[in-house]
Amino acid sequence: NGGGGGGASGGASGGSTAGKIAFLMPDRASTRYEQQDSPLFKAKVKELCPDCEVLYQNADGDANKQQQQANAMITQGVKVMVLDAVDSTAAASLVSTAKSQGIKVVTYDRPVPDTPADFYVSFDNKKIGSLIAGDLIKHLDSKGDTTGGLLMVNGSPTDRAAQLIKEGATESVKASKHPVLASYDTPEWQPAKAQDWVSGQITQFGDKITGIVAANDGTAGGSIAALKAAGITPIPPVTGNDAEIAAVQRIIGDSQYNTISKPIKIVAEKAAEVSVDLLNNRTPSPDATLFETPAALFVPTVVTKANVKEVIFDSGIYKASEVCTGEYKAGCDELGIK
Amino acid sequence: MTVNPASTDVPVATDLQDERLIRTEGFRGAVKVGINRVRGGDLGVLPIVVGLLIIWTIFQLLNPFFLSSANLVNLLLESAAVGVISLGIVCVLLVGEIDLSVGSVSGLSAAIVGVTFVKQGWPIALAILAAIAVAAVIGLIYSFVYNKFGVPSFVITLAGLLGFLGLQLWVLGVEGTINLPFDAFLVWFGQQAFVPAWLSYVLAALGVAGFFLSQLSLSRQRVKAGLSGRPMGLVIGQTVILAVVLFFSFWYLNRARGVGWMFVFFAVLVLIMHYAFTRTRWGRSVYAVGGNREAARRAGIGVTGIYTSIFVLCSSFAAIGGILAAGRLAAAAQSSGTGDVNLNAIAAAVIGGTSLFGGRGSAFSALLGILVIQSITSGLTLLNLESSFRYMITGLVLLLAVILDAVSRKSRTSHGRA
Amino acid sequence: MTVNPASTDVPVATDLQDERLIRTEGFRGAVKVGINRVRGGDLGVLPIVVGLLIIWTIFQLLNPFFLSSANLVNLLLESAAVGVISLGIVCVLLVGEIDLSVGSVSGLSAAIVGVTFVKQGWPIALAILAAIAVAAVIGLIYSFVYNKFGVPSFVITLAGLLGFLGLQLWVLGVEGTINLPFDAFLVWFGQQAFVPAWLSYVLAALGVAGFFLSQLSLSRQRVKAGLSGRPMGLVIGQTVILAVVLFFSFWYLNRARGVGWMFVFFAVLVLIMHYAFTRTRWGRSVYAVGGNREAARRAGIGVTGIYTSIFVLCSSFAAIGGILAAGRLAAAAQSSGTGDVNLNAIAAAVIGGTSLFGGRGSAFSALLGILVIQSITSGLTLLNLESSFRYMITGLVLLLAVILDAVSRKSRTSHGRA
Amino acid sequence: MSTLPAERLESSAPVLSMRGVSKHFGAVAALTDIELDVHAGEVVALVGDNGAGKSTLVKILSGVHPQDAGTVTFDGKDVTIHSPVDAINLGIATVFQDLALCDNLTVVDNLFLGRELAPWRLNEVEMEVQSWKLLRQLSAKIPSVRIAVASLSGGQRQTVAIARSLLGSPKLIILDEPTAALGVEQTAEVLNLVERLRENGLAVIMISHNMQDVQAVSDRVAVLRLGRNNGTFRMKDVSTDDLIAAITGATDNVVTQRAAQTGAAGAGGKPGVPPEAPAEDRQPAAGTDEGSEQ
Amino acid sequence: MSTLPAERLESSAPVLSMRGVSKHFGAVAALTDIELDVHAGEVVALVGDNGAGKSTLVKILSGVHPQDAGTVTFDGKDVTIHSPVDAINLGIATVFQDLALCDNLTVVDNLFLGRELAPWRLNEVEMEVQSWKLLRQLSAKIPSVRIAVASLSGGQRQTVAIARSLLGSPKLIILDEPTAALGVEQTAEVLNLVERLRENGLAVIMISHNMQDVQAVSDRVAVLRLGRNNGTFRMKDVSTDDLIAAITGATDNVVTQRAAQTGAAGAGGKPGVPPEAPAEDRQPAAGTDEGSEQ
Ligand SMILES: Nc1ncnc2c1ncn2[C@@H]1O[C@H](COP(=O)(O)OP(=O)(O)OP(=O)(O)O)[C@@H](O)[C@H]1O
Ligand SMILES: Nc1ncnc2c1ncn2[C@@H]1O[C@H](COP(=O)(O)OP(=O)(O)OP(=O)(O)O)[C@@H](O)[C@H]1O
Ligand SMILES: [Mg+2]
Ligand SMILES: [Mg+2]
Repeated sequence: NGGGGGGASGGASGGSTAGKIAFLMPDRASTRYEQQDSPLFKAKVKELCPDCEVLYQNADGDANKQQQQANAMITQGVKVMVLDAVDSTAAASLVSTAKSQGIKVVTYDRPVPDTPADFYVSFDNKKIGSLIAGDLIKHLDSKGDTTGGLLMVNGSPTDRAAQLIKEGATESVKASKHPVLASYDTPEWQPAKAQDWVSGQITQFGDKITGIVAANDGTAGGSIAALKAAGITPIPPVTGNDAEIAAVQRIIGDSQYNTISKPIKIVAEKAAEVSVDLLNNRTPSPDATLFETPAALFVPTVVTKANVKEVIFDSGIYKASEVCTGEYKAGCDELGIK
Repeated sequence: MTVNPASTDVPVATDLQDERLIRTEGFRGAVKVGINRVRGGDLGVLPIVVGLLIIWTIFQLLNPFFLSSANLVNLLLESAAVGVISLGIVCVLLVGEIDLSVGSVSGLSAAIVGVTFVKQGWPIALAILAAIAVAAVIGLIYSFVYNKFGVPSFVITLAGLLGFLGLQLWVLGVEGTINLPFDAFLVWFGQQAFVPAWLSYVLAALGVAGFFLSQLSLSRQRVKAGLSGRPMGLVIGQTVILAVVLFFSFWYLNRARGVGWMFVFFAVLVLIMHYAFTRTRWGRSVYAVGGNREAARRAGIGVTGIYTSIFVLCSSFAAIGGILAAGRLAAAAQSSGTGDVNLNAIAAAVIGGTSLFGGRGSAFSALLGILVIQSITSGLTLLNLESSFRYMITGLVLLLAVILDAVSRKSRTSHGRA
Repeated sequence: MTVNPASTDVPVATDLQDERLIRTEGFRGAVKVGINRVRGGDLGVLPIVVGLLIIWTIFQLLNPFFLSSANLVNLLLESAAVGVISLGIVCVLLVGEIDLSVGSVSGLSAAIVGVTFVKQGWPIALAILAAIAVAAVIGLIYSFVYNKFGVPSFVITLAGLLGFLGLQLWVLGVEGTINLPFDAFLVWFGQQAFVPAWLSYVLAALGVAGFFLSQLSLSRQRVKAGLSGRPMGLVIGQTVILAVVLFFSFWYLNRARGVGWMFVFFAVLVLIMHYAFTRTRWGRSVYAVGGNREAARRAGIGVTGIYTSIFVLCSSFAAIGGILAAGRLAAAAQSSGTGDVNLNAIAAAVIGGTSLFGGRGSAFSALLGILVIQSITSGLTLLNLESSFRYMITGLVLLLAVILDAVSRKSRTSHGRA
Repeated sequence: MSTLPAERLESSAPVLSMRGVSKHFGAVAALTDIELDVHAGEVVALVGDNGAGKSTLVKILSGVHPQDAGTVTFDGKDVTIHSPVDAINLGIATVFQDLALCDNLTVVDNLFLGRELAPWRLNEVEMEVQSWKLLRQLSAKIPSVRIAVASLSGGQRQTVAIARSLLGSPKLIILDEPTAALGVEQTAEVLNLVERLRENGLAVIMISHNMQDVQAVSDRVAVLRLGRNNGTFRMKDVSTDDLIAAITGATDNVVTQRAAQTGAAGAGGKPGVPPEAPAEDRQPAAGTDEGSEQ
Repeated sequence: MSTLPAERLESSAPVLSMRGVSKHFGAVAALTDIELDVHAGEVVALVGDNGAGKSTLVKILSGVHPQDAGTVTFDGKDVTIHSPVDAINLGIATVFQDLALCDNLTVVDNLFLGRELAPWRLNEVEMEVQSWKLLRQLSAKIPSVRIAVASLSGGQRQTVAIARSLLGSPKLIILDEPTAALGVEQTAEVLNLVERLRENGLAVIMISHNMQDVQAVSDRVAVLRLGRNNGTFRMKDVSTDDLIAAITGATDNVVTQRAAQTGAAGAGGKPGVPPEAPAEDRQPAAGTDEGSEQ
């Protein structure tokens, strides 16, 4: 624990292996950051650099809080900052502040377009939006279900990432022949809000609803609860995103159509490698350049009932014992998940 | 000003003997009193009911689905969970305090039910009891800190808001969201349980008969004691109105799925609290403490006991509301109870007419307030607006609904402080 | 109880003639009064300062970076924006009202500055003025609705919270976030502008000298008018304490980047409001309206004018706070002003000792309260905890910090209502 | 007792004159068709039973409540008093029965509320000096003027409220039961004060339930009963018993009964309400009475 | 006037006895070393200037404030009265000067507050009937008992507060300026009531600034001055002037000046404070007085 009170300028040079790495995550709208990203990242760093310390922070979806956390990290003398920005536009100032103090910045999960960082590791949210919607549309087309239209349950209106997902999904939907019946920005990603809204749309559109594009697994859960409460059978396909356990269970239980599994293990470990490289003044090798930033981009996988075993269980993201509880036991058995 | 000729020869009731009273007896008198009250602004819940009707009319004009049976059925179901929480808020507001942590406590109880019932496999009843017990203990802690140290409840419950949100996250663990099985009682109760049509009419009949008989017996008792009775015409009139409203509502809702048991549960809680507030010594003490704490203390009321009961009640209602919400969502999530649950619960109580400064309000304000809020939400849901307009219009409609109420209140104050 | 022998031959000051007064004169008397006040619980802001010191000590023990100059510099900068908003909240709380919409209004002003300055290319000063003007108009609307219809401010500003959030989203348009250029004055002010060391000492010296001279002249005036003066020893003592605190703080902060101009700006606003509250007729009227609205009205105070000025001030401070926050973040975003800005601003005022029920509080409570809140946040950030624990500990520390204050307050009330 | 002959004053135009003023609160008619005249340099006592409507009348005059009907003429002009500010601007100063002090403010703050010296840089020293002067004048027993009025005793609060009303330069001072909570010494000072006010040519309306005080200082007495005028009397023409009869609406009432009983029990030397010969010159109704004076 | 001889009563053990009671608020010593005894069937008047500490004494007895020092003996037992509940349980009923009513509740609600009939299913009818009975007994002029006390006049509120104290079955009734806001009729009723209470063997402490009222009903008078005992007198032995001298601390005071002046002005037939021969049997201090009695 070096780094006196005077800040961390100039700490990056010198080639010492030990150092502090800040790992700044944006929110709790999905559980992945605490459930997956943070432990995986920490484990990999520990493996690569046993003396390194990872300082984890979650900004609870508040850009100002993230700025405070970043400042606190700088005060503590971190040398590398892995940043998953709450607001990818506003984070420009964070990146440049950190860089001006000689701290290496790895943007993670969400890019910061306005200011080039030292490295970018991730997939982009817009792509995710178009993937889930595209998959849904393919499914509907294959069923020949073209009479009705879609509902779009987007993320929080005050969340930049949600807007990106919305843009991607809207593009996919626009390109298809499925009309959008109604679209809703769910305040603070609240499942209960999504539920209330979908309930309202059900009274309005009834069985005209052929599918729902929900921006994450939470809002998907709310939408499904609304469909079930309205007694609609079979329920129209609902998309999701994040591959939370609850969503995987719903996919197995046939109530959610798809979700997105991001290769978080791979991404987190890649981020860890890049961070340790940067800490040691090595230049990590990019596979692409995005927003003037060297980048490693990964493609997330859409998970449906057809590939859930393979993507989620065979690759070890979750264990069957975590998911196949109670009522989901039968579904798991059917799919051969053990 | 006019003396009813029928009453001149019979002895004047004890409570009507003062010369300055503008005399009113019989049905016509009652109507006159009614008009006087309207002009004087003493309208009780009428303005907010009128506000609600206006909101409904406007949204119905904008979207014909709004007043469809199916949508109203949803509206009622969606009101229940936050409504129950709001009932707890009414309790704390009546003693002039506040509870900012109802959202977190509701989320925590949802989490406890989720973990104990789904993960640990406890029976659902036990899980619910455990969650409510935890909430009651939270209420006890609040009241202890409040009574012992005199910390303003705003700050105590702000600490609680943060602390119990943390506890909720911790209880849920890394998984974040726990699905409740769709065949669980709770989920059924929140989504599928509707009062059968015949039962709803039986209930309505019982309610109407109960109202009529209690009014009648009260009136008889008063006359026997030498006080003025309630004019028979008025009692019958009110009964008829109640009957029409109840039967029509049930009939209309029964055209779709009917009245959800969850809403009935909420309504019953409101009635119980109304009874407790108005017909028990405890309720009287609550109003006294809220109106003038020192006077209540000097009257020998155990003020700390009242605060304790109120905080425990509020937290318990928050827990019940949280559990209902979990049932309705069929999940306990990290986001349960966050967002605008707090604000909506408090706003419902205030919009319904409960004062933030204590001593004024009623259990019905939770019911009416949440109906106003949910109606606005539901109406805008059907309009399919962009977020920015949705927010702006929500604010505007809310303001208009309440201005109506406030104007009548204001005219009341200008006619005297009462 | 003991009479100072020195004072027996000189005529007793007009304000000390009552036989029942426990006599106190000179420095020893003042110390005795001080001890009496401590025992009687009349400690002003002392308990919350002590609470702050305890929080600092604990966090310093847990993480040695906490009290580092660099962290304190950040702490102060981070306090400024919400602190300014909280100053507005102090205003509304003093008249017994509330403003729930400060977050939205701050976000809206940030959006207006963002759009006019960055997109439309207005000069920054004009953009800022426009944003504040819009906020002032919002305050005017609030006060109009409040004065005209008597709608509780809770509901008006709840409507505003929603409505102006919508407006903010609408102003920002689809893009959502607008970055302010790094070389803009506002961003420089929020991130890079620090008081040069020499200037900070000059300012400190001026402050200390001003304090001493004003105390001295007040004391002289009082003695000349036949009242008791402030004992010279006490004045000197207080001046020395002030000087030590100021110079030490500046010296310590100057070891890192120094005191941010943004914090100085906030502190100056606090001082101005303190003056306005305590030394002007307007301020006196504000306290009167908050303490007893009807009595104030009967004393001929233009009550509606006071409310108007207060609502306009509160909204304007919210706008200034929002603009500062935008400068600090170097962006105006859809999420600006959302989240816990509202709650933190209100909590800061209340924790600093301003009553939610009107008539009691001071401008300094915004400063002290926000320092408490930011210290807890900053301390926990350094501890690198999981969200769940972070929330739980925040709640706990907050409660403990306030219990200290409340205990001393409680002992005051038990010694008399004042 | 008074040095100015009441007759001369009454012939001049009244400072204040109310005609047909009514006010009701919900179902209670608090005031019905009230008439009242007050001249400069005259002390008019307003008496009446509890709930007779005295304070309501005062509140109408001081702009707290608007009247429902009737006209108020002040200084010869028809006025409508919408708010306390209007009343203050007209020159009406009022001591309210419920005192209307701000509990959270100090004694000095309350005294100068709304008329602080030097509005942009309050002159606290001068205000404190003046406060002490005012309070001493009323024999107030207030230990410190820098404590919140919440911590004052009932009489101390009342003294503060009375002192407040003297600060402006009113033409009409209305005192609603000013001596109710005052000690004997302070009561005497207030009665002295009322006499001084009259000598300075101010009009004074004083409400009191204490017949001794009323008789000691007032020139005329107006009686209210259940919200209606029940006679106006010249002080020198009327006996205590007559007044009490007008207030209670009966010559045989519990007060006279007590007086008789006390006299009969022969507890010598204890002055109850002194029994007097019933005076027959009681003037029946306000309207005719006022008419005859003008 | 009273049917029970005061002497006999005073020889029995007192119901209430205070010794060395002190209380200070911040820098103000409100009470210093107070002694007071009250016997059953005795009416003790507590008089004193404004701010003398009378209400503070009452608040100590009724559990509102704890005393700082001294002992209170009730019914022969040393008691510590921590809270109003304690006082009520001991059998002490108090009418506070500031009335302590809940403004938001109706008259009936306030009367029965804390002792409602049928706690789980309030018997509103019976409570209303009893309320009317109580209020009629006090000649209250309250139009309706179903309106909030906020809308009552000052005297009406005071009547409600007095009626409240009669509802339990207390042993000691403390009345802090009960007649301050009352009309003549209501005052007479309250004085009658006090006499009835004495006849029923209750102990009564009555605070008043009205010397007539004090002399009409009390057996003994205790004088407080600036927070200290300033003598206890048997009523029959003391003159008004003596009492006023004890209250104000001077035989030559503004009250006697006014009385003299009024007398000199020759406004015949108007009873000011009746001048009486100064009685020489004034007992100097409470301690010795009480000692000699036991
Ligand atoms: N704000 C109000 N709302 C309703 N009724 C009121 C209000 N103010 C007064 N009243 C009623 O009007 C009547 C007259 O009240 P007012 O206060 O004028 O009496 P008062 O003559 O001053 O009596 P007191 O001698 O007791 O002070 C009372 O019956 C009272 O109940
Ligand atoms: N809560 C309190 N806080 C501070 N000082 C108080 C408090 N209560 C009373 N005092 C002070 O104690 C003194 C005695 O007050 P108290 O109310 O007992 O007087 P009192 O004899 O009842 O006077 P009055 O005849 O005016 O009612 C007063 O100087 C008053 O300022
Ligand atoms: Mg009155
Ligand atoms: Mg008193």
